[in-house]
Amino acid sequence: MTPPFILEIAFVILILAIAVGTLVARTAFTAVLLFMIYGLLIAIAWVRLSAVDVALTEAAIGGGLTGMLLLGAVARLRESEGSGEEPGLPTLLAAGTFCVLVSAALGTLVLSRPEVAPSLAPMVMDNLAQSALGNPVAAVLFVFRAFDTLLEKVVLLLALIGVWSLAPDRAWGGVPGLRLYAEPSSILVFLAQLLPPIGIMIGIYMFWTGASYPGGAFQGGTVLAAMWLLVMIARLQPVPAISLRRIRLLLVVGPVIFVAIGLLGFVVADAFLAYPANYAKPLIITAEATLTLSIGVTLGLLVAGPPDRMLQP
Amino acid sequence: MPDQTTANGYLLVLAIMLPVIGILLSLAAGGRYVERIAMVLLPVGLVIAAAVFGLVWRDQQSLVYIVGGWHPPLGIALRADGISAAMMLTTAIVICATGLFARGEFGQPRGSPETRASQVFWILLLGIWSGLNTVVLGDDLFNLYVALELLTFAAVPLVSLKGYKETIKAALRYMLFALFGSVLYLLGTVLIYGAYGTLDIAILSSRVHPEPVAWIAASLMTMGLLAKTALFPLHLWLPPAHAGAPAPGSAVLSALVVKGSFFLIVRLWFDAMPGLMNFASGQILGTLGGGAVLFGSVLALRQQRLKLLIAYSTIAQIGYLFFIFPLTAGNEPWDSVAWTGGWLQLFSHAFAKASMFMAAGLIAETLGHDRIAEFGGISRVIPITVIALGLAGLSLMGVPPSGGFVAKWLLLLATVMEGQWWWAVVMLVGGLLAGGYVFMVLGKALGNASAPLKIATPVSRSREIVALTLALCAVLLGLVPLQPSELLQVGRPEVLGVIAR
Amino acid sequence: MTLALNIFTIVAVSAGSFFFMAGTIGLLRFPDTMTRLHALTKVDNLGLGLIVFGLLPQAEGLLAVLKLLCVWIFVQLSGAIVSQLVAQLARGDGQQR
Amino acid sequence: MANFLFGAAGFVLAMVAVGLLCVLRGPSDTDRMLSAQLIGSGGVAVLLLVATVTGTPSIVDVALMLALLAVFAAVAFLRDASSSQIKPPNATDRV
Amino acid sequence: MNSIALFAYCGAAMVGLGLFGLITKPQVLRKILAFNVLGTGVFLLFGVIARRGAAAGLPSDPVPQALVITGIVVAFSATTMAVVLLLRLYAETGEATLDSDDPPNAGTDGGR
Repeated sequence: MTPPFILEIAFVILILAIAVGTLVARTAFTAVLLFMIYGLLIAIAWVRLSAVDVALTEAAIGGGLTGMLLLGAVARLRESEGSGEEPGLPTLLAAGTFCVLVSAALGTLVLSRPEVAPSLAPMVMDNLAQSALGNPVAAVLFVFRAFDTLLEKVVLLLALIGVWSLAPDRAWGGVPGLRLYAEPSSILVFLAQLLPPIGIMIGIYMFWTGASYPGGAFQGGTVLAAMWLLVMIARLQPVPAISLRRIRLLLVVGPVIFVAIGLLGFVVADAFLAYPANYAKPLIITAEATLTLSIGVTLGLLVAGPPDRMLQP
Repeated sequence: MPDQTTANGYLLVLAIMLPVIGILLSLAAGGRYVERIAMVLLPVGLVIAAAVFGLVWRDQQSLVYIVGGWHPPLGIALRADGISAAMMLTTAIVICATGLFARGEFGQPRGSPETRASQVFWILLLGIWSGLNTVVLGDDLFNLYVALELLTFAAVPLVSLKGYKETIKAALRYMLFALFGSVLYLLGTVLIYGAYGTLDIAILSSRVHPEPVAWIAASLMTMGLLAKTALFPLHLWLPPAHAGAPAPGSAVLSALVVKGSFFLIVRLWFDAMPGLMNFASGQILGTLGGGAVLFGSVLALRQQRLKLLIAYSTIAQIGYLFFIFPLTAGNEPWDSVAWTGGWLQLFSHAFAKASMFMAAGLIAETLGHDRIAEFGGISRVIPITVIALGLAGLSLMGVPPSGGFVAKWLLLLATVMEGQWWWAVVMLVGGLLAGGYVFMVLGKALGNASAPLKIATPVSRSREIVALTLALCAVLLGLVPLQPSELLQVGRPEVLGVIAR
Repeated sequence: MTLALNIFTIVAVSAGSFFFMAGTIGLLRFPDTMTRLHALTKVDNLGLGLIVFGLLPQAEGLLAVLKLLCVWIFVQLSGAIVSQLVAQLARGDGQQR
Repeated sequence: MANFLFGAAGFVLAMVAVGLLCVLRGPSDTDRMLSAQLIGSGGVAVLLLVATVTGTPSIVDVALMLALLAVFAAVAFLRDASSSQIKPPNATDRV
Repeated sequence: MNSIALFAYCGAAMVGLGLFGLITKPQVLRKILAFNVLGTGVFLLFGVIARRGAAAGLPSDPVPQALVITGIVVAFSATTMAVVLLLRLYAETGEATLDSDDPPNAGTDGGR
């Protein structure tokens, strides 16, 4: 056993301890806080697994947006999470047995094929030059399996529609009930002025570097969403009504352009979502740039929640 | 030799992208345009589905499309075989009918500001359509996962569209069951990729062998999909969810959405892992189905409210579908009567159940409630609706002439041929119970009013006709010949008999 | 030269780690929120700061150096903000009125 | 050098584990938040060390992301802490 | 036992923990957290498979990585939707659990 490995054992134990803590913590607040730390450690775990693209995504989502969403939820539940009725001992035992069995099966199965692990990595690398991208993960997301990515954007928009659908009838088209600072202190205002320009630069950097190095539209969009939420809760920018035409256009511009480029493939590149050889890179960058924007707006509005009032404060 | 894109394969892409384009345009345009966009796209989608159905039938050959020109295992393929083509057409018909029916409920009057339900409903309807088309056409397990999520994210808000607290609770419970289901499905997908290095169903069918990893993956995925299909004993979420949605929503949820995950179970066991199907696994799935038939029917009999009764009947009718698994043993499962019978049950139930929920919605609008005991005299007021309810009920019971009859007859025949009489007993009891609850409703509806009926809201004749048309579709399915259908066998791999041995 | 830089790295990172320990112990042992806040800022300022400075000689290229500095600035910022706001909260007068 | 940096990463990680105890102990939510903040800084430090050891500059991007969003999470926490302890001036703002 | 195996066990244990929480915890918020623990467990297992498939000069198979990124997006969307449903339920009923099972009487006023 090498020292780094002992370190990793300790790290894994830490992760599992936090996972347990999340489930058994006494108050909802502690549980959520532990969950945020959990997200941070999972990001480190992805780094250890040499999946930096995933680490970036997990850091952006798990460390930032999920935390904000859940903290907001806890504040609204006002600690009256309710204890509920714990299920009886037989149920607990049955569920426990089931879960232990699943874990044991997974633990043995994932490692049961040590000879030659199947992998699509060689095939990705063979076709990487043709994909016009340098980052293999981005090539899978935007070229080889672009169809998944396109549908995933639709899932994101449908989730937003689902969130909006929970608005009261009278508030439809109104302003999301994002919790704001009642009266932002000067330091918060300072922060909300200073951070977004840097954040937006980082967001653009994430998307731009994503073509060749780890990063991409989703990671960039998440940063944009976080910055937007920051200026909103500091009251530097009003929370927009969801019926605003420009908001709606921002939401769909990325997916629309992606679909349009996909359909263009029918005409100029003999398949849906195929890119013509000489224009692949500019087309993908265009799609990614607009997607970054749309993802940012979608994620921001997802966290902002359903509209709950008509007039802006 | 990998599959190539076939002529007209582009239709498959259009079938999925058309609703997606509709969603994007609706979001951007808003207001009254949302309904109009749906009204334009629904017939176009129906034509596409009919074209795919016609091509598969004519050529007796699957349509395939390689997305982006990247062949599996690196890329994603779409494939329309016999069952997907039939499923696509059924979906398109039910969705279009639902669209026509819903105009009365979610139409946006000229000049009024946009309202929540009317905006959301049409977008969700398109979302469900796109999700279902992807589910039946997808040939990649992860692509199918995204499709399943698309379906869930469109279905859950439909449940809570009315915004009452009961429906919120039902939607939340549905959401949690659905998440449980999709995670288990994804877990199985992960194991499969780890063991076989691909997620493409066509490639998997020749790589998967009966071994622990395949068994565990298949069990996890099946369990997840069962939760989404609401098969007994994972059905708890369904009755409040389907009964609480607005009538057109219930129609789509009960007729189509639960079938999406069932379709994937069939894909999994017959297409992706054909070597795994054996007597024991078939018996287990069949037993759960049998439990659903008995349990759902008995509970349906005890309901006092029409929508809940129909929802419990859905649980029972889903149970029949699972008799496909024990009854199609042998080398060429799709050559058997049970294969055809099972699918006919799915299609006829889709039409009948959509029709019943619409009829229930119309009755509830007319009376202002849906308490069965107070239905007396309703047949004089809305006779067409009651006829639709009756015809659809006949199909559920399996009385000739109806699609339900042919389906159940073929399944019964299969029990005799396979010598598995126990399923026949369950089916007969289920049929009797279905007769019980259908006649309970019809008896009240055809009876006289104890007091003069108070009409809450008059309903339009055209909506009644939509419900009747769907019921007639269910009945007309009874005209198909009583033998294994050739269409439903299109695209079944011929080598499969060898592997299954 | 390399040796000197390496020694610098080792010294700075060790010192940074020490402040991490000091801060953590402070968080554990100090009696009230205000003093714990003090412990936290020590970690953010000195702990992470020293580690960042220790790693600077090992960074390759200007962009890498810039990114490292950015990380430090962000953590400084969040430390400062949290301190200010938490202090207001802990004093009990809440937001500025 | 690599072993030393690894050791430092391990040490900081151990401090993170101790910080976790502080999260569990509290006693007030603000104390818990402070501990979480400390853990955040620790995580960033670990990532920077690992990035240097393994010579993977893109890991610094992960640290950058975490640091940026840590500010964001802190603001979110204080928003909720302040609104639950202090009545807002006009209640109509947050329904 | 190596580092890959270690993370495989970690992922497997997280799946078990998450499943247990999702099934047994009565509070919806905890169920949502458990779902996320479960989800990250599944993703981590996929990451292990990707790492194990390192080839062609890549430290990790990029296909599972891309799928995990898509999965994280979907899981986040699911979390927001579940949280918003929970908050609405709480606003309507003051409950944040699902166990008090009043008989389903959805659509009390009929079909509309």
